[in-house]
Amino acid sequence: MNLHEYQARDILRRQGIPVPPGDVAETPEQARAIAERLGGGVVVKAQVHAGGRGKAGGVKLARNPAEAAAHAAAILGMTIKGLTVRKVLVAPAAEIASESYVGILVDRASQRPVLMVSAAGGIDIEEVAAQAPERIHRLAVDPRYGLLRHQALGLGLKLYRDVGQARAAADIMQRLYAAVYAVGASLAEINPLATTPAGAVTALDAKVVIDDNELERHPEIAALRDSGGEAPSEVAAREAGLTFIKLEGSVGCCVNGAGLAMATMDLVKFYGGEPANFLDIGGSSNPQKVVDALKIITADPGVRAILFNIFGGITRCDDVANGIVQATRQFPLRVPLVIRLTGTNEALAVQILTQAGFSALTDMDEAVQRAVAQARTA
Amino acid sequence: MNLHEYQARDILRRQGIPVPPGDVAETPEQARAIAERLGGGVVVKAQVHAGGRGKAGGVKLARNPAEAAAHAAAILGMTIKGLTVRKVLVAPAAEIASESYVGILVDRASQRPVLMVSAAGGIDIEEVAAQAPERIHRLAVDPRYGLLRHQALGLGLKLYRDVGQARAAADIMQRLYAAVYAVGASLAEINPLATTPAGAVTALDAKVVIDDNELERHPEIAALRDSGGEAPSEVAAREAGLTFIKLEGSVGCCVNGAGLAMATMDLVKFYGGEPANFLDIGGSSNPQKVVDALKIITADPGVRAILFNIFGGITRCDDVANGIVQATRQFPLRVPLVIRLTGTNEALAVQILTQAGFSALTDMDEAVQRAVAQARTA
Amino acid sequence: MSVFIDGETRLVVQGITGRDGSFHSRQMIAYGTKVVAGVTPGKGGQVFDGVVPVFDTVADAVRETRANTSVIYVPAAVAASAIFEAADAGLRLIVCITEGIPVLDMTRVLPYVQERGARLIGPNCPGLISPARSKVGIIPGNICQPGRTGVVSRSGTLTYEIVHQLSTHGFGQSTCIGIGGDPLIGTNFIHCLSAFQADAETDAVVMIGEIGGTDEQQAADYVRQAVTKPVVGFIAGQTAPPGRRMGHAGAIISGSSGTAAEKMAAFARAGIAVMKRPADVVPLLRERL
Amino acid sequence: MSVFIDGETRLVVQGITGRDGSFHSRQMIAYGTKVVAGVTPGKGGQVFDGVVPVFDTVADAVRETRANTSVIYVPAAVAASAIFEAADAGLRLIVCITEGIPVLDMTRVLPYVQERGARLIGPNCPGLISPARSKVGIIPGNICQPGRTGVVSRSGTLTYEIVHQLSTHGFGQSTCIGIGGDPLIGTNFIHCLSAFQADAETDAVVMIGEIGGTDEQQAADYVRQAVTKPVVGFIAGQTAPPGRRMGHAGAIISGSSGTAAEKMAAFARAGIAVMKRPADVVPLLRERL
Repeated sequence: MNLHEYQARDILRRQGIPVPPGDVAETPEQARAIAERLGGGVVVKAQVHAGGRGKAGGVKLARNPAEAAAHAAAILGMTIKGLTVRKVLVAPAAEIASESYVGILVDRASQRPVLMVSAAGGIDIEEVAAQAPERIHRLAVDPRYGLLRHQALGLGLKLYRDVGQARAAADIMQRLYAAVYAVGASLAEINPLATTPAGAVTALDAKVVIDDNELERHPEIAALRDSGGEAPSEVAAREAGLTFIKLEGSVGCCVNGAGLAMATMDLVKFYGGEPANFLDIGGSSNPQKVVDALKIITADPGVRAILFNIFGGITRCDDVANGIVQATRQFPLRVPLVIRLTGTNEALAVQILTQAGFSALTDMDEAVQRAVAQARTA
Repeated sequence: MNLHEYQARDILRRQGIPVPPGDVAETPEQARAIAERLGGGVVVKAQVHAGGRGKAGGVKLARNPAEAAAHAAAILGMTIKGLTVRKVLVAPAAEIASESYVGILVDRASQRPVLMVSAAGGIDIEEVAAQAPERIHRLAVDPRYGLLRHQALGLGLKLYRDVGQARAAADIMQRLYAAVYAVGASLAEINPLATTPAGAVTALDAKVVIDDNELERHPEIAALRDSGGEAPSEVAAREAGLTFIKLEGSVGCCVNGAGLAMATMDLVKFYGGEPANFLDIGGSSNPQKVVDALKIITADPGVRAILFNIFGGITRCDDVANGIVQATRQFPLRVPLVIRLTGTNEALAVQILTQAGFSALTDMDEAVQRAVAQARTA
Repeated sequence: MSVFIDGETRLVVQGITGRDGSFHSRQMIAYGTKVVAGVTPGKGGQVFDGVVPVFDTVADAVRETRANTSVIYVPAAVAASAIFEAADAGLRLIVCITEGIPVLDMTRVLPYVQERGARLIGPNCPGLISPARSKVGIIPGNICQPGRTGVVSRSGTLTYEIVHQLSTHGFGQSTCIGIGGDPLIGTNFIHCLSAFQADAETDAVVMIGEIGGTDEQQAADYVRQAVTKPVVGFIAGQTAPPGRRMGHAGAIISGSSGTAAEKMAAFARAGIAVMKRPADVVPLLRERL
Repeated sequence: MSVFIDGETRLVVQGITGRDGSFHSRQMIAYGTKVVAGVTPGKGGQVFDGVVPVFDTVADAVRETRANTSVIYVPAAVAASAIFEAADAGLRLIVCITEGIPVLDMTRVLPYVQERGARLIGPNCPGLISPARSKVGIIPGNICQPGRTGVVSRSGTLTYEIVHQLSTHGFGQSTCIGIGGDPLIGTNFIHCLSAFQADAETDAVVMIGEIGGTDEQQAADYVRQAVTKPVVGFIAGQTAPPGRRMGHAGAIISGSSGTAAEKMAAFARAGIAVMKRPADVVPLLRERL
């Protein structure tokens, strides 16, 4: 789960990391009030889960509260990469002496949280990694000991010659590491970690991504979810306990298991079609999930055919068959349906489907080919 | 540093451990007010750094606020093992269904914090250890991982058959472990860990000892020190940066280094004398420390002779000699002084002492024998 | 011989009285697995289905039944604790089926397991099966056949699909291992490839990967250096968009890394026969054997 | 040969620019110790006394100077961090002079050092000296003489007192080791006894213990089982009252355990000659050699 910048700043601040003041506004009036409180120039930043906010016109400098309100009015309601801006962060327009990067993510290869720092901050770290990898310093932290003081200081000295600033940065790194475990983050970044003209080290912009698996144990973090930033079909799928990703093709896919779902999409493409979505109904085979899945797929106007690909292991084929029948009683399917079922309770499933007027295939390739053909002719 | 029960309860409560209500009182009126607020019967407990409070009459049950005030009046000002009671804890007189013991201390052999639990709670755990050691369950916690959930639950199941109570106890153990590291405790005990008739598990009495070396990093804990519970000479020594322990003999000892100080005391005893104190002036050799040391030793009316035993390594003998001379100018020594000095700048020290009218020995045995003899004849 | 499990496997089921644990315990018992104990705190002393003694702790279960392997079906919130407990009790093999364990939990679990010399398979995996010998986990026994092909996969149902192809065309399996779809797992492709290479009863290996991470690339390097047996490989997720998690926590293309194309190319460079679709597995195996 | 340090010891001083660090660095250099580097964060690039290069980190110092041993003189609040850093930089021997490190810090430091295969001496110790070869720490060089007696002690000045007795009566020392007065230390009596037993240049060992803990009792067991060289022992604290910390954090009699009487009895049972007073060391050694 992605957090907005203002939410990430709050988390860092609670861990004792120096973050400039600032607050979030949902109206121009609120933006004006915050700017008045802060005094001086401010920056108004769109809070939206998309990169390239600046280029899209979602970040603007304001010299006074009136300008802040005007910028907020322009930015609020703006669409950036398909997402509507509903909140802006209003923060002081800080003078910056230098910009560094500090980030922590869980690294698959070392199986540890990895701290990355670079004196080349303020720009996309992926760009630095591509163009000047030697400017990124990495440390795989041993989670049994946490980020040790001397390790953080060693990295701090890569960022700053001044030992006081290096120590301040090291302290921020140790607090950022603590924050990762405290909130269950899979990524926590400060970019830029800025120095002010007076020499203070401060977290100017922050990004935190929460591991979805942590949300149950961190209800206060789960409450930060902003569904406004997601496709409505994906919100509906999550609420139904389905894993769904909207794509641009015409073959709606409904599969059990993530690996098989990807392989099904790949096979659609292999046979010349385009998948309309990734959809995993999961291991358990509740008929209601099938109903919800069909509801979400059929709501996509791009879908021209629907393909079920079920390999019954824990998932019982009869449950899936029952779900399909229930769904077609509740709402009309406006597109052809191709069903492939094999495995647990296959015979029973075929019987249920046949009685309801559907036919079922057992071979995955055959089913995919047929669905692709029907999507093309439909 | 020992904490009072009421201070230990506060620490546990802040870690989320269930602790019954209650508060500390310094006057009978305060005790009455607390009892009124709590309602029902209360227990009034002397807050003093001494065991056997109950036997000494320092713990009394009160049926109502008036009785609580009366008991507080009796206990406040009472002397238990030489210490004057200045505070009482007023807490509800809880009904108890069962009593267990939970304690954590740092174990030298395993070099780890060791969790000890016993279903035989409410009594001195040393007694249980002596009489029924099989009733104590121990776990050396790996500090790299902390106390793990399954480990705590395994011990919880040794205390309670009911899995809900075992889980509650396990949760308390994990929080107690966290408390140890949070406050820098060398010992943290809950005794008894009690169950109420309704089945709740609660920390009825607590003991926390802080590692003195942690006080610098935990000023909020250092502020809890109650110097009223210590001998005034030891408070004065601590403030002067000296390590001093008052004993009952007649030979006052002033030594550099803890091991040599103990060996000096032992040698006093070997030659038929009794040491009046342990005193280590430490490694650095500030003359002022010597002055402070002499002030503290001479304040002890039991002292009949003073023995300096200095082996100059880092400690410079001339610094010690200068300290002795300065001290004797500031206040009269009413008892004989035997000085043994050897090592760094020994010759210079002898010269300083000789000029001031003192003589100095170089052999430890000879010096101790002479000091013992002078204490006897003085 | 088979890989990781065999007839000597003595299994303790953590969470045996739960919904998933009880269902799959019955399946494993029916398949012939020696399920010697179950664990549910507070239910020690009960007997599951009149057959399997239940204990409060894994340590108790090991002491009383000499279990040497554990399978975990407890909820995600306590699954890390269950792995810690299994490792602490001295079990040599720990199979964690549970999905949804926070990855930060795994950063602490994995060194703990390694320090004790135990092997963890999973989490978020279907477990493993050595057909006709032992089954630990949830792989449906009826789709498997005893034989000489080793199967290792990050996936669940996709594995079943491919195993089904193998079984119906006469390619039985020595062992099928689902290593799990999470970013941090206890046993990776290389561990399994090394075991299959050493296993006298395995002639060839089918390796089923997916997008995300670089495990398949490293496995390909390993195959080139150390595996002499034929390897056939598949990568799921050729059509997956970057930056979106495709169900599995580990199946996510980050930037330009972890794509199916990159992995298939690494396979090809290492001499691994690359399937274009699951149905290719049998023809490619026939070619290589 | 000597124990733990010798002419090959290349020393980095952590805290070289501090009050104690600079004083003792000069003493060590004067004694002939190869002080190859110093570390003080923020002072990298300076040169101590025109002779010893100073670095910001121990890793830098090791890379540039091939230091293999560290001695630590930093304040107690950062001493644990200094030990972590030394171990992380790959040093094989770490000598921590600093007094007052919280014991809970040591619970985390000790496994870290052990995992890296390093040896920690101390904390809260005077260090060690191999007379005429190398001195690491604060033991006054002038009281020592080269020779064939090994000395190991929990104490500081008491050690000097006894070493002084040895030197003035012709018993030189192979190595004198102060292991420190804290409850948790990196190197204990047994480690030192084992090294002295293995050292061809050591003929006898003097062991100086004190009240608190059971290290001396365990060392006595070890002597009985594994030490063939004569051992002479002393225990300080016969007159110490129970429950009071006698200066050293580790010197405290808890309940009935850790008393001097108990330790002296363990020594006697193990065949260790027990001194009644420091002056006994020379006659007892003469008896045994």
